[in-house]
Amino acid sequence: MIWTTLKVGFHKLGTPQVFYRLSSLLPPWLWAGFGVCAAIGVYQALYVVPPDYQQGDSFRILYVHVPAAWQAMATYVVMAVLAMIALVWRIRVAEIMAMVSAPIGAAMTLLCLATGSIWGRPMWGTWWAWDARLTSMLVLLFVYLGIMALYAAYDDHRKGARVACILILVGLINIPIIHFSVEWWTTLHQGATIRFFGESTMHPSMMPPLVWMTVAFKFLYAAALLTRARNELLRQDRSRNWVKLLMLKST
Amino acid sequence: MQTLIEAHALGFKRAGRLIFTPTTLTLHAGQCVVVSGANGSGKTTFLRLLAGILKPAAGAIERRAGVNFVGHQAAFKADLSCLENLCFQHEFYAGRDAGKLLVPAISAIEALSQVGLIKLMRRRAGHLSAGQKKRLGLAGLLVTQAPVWLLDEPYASLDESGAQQVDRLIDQHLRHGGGVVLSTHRRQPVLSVPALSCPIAAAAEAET
Amino acid sequence: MIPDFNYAPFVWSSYAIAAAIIGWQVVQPWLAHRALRRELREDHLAEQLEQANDA
Amino acid sequence: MTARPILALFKRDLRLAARHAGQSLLPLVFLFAVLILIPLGVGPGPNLLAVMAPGMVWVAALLSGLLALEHLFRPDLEDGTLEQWWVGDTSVLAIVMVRFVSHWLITGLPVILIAPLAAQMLYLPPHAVPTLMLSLLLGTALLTLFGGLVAALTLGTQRGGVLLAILIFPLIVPVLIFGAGATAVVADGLSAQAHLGLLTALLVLALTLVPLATVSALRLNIE
Repeated sequence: MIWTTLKVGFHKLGTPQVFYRLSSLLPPWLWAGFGVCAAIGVYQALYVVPPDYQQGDSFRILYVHVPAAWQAMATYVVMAVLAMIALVWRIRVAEIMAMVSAPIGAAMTLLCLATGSIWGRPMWGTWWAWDARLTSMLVLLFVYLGIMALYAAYDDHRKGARVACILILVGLINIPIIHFSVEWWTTLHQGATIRFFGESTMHPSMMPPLVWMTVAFKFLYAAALLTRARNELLRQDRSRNWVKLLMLKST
Repeated sequence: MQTLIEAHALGFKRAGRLIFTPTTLTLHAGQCVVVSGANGSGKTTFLRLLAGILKPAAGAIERRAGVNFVGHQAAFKADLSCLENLCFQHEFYAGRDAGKLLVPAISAIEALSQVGLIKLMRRRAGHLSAGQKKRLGLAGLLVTQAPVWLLDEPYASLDESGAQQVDRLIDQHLRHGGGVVLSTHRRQPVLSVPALSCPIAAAAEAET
Repeated sequence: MIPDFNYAPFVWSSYAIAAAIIGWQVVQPWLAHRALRRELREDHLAEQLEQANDA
Repeated sequence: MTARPILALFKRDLRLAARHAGQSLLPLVFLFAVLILIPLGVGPGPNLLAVMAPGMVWVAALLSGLLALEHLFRPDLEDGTLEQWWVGDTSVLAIVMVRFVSHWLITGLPVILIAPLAAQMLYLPPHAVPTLMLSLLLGTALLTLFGGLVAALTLGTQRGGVLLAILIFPLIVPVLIFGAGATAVVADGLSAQAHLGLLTALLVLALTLVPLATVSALRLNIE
């Protein structure tokens, strides 16, 4: 019984009007969640945590750089799952959500590259190094841009979305390959110092702001995803009556 | 009756050979001239010579008023919406100082509603059907104040109501003191003022 | 109130870039929504103009 | 001949470029693709890359410029707007100049603005970056002018792409030599007055002659 209600719910979620209501109700809470967590995280990162004995205060960039990196990769995974659903079950909402995730993922990747490059300047003496992690992150940015460009190139948004979803899946396979192929270079980038599972070499007192900021970025992604998806849905259905009634009524 | 265009023994050479016997045409205000001739006899080339797109290989032409040419393809950017295309058209020809019509140019939205394209205002010109593109070309004429209209196959891909609309617009233009030169195949213009004819004959073989 | 960090320019520029990029994620949907609403309203007016012409 | 038609054309070109941003940013993305491939191909060693940096940035900039030349006049020919340039008394020379300026702004300027980032990725010594940007300023303008002329010449052929690349090759060789030379010389600490001077002379020559030639080439090809 539960399975059937779940299945019906899953498919009902796909109808535009239902999704529209959902993507109108949730975002305010998600934006609020983001605001709270980010405020706490930034406060702790800048005011509470003592400076690092080696890096001084420049390590505080970690609280923006690392969550952005994690979010960039997490967004791609979520996008790939959405793309899979969109391709297999042809659910339009999944297509929209996948397409709308690309700009957010690209923004996170850009943020990661920018903050990493700024952090690298005092620490390694150079803005950029052809290092394994940096290069694969840069390639990830190009994959995101490619997906956005491919989707934008099609006038027929359903076909464009399907084509871009295939590119997403291709990218999903390609990214670990790139990561390991560039791994063999002498890597300047520090090893994985933050391991949730293994023993983390970071001082425990530095941990809380990172947790807050990571959660904040998750809220950010969810809120931005649903808000953008709602806009894209309205844009695609703008010639339909339900959109016209909605948009003109609530002036 | 003010003369708008005076073309004397106009000819054009392609690969060194005259395409049609040099033709003379004088267009006065309030006149509509139908350029007639077999397929491929050079009607379009003649119109493009009048418009100034092609340099005449023979004869001379004197334009005493602004000209507007609508070819087979309505000249619009496919990526811009109908409204944007018309606004550009108005802006681009607004700078023209050669003799203007007395009637002020109407706004883009006004022009679109006159040719029945108002609902497609926001749609990209590339997504229009052939008939709709032709109507957009006509709307382009309304938006500029060029006294002389040079229309190549204005009735092509238009249904009967569209063709009647073209006739109405031409009538209105003639009443405002404009002049029209058009080429057409089957559908002859039905106007209040009878249209004159300007035959285009194939070039005599001897002429090189 | 503003703590003085060593490497301050690097830290503050990083946070500024973060604020800018995250800010854009907040602002962009709002702008897009407003633009779409304006466009739909214009189309609505155009249709009314159309009915007025036909009537 | 008032300025209103020229402004209208300029605004339309920019609006069109914004409308399909993917296509207008293609040169920029291609530039980065080439710049990423070089270290992947050659190896990440900073000193090796520093030696190659001026030449590589310049070759990448010129090749990416070639991609955009196809969209200079061909779209206008295909949708019938090109012949409208001669209807009416707006001088076609002015229209062609506007098209060159808007094309340079869309494809050339971003390459110049992104050059410092590209130079940094190839470890170009920082003091050479201003010269790189200045030489690229002249180079991209020259590329737009020569490219425009060749695009107008090959307008009559169906797929001008290949022919365009071959025809423009001899025209961009001096631009590459002086441009990359200027940056390399400055990277070694010498002055690049000679290179930049010659490049500017070439630009002035092109600015006067190329638009005229382009107008007649266009008129030939719209028959």
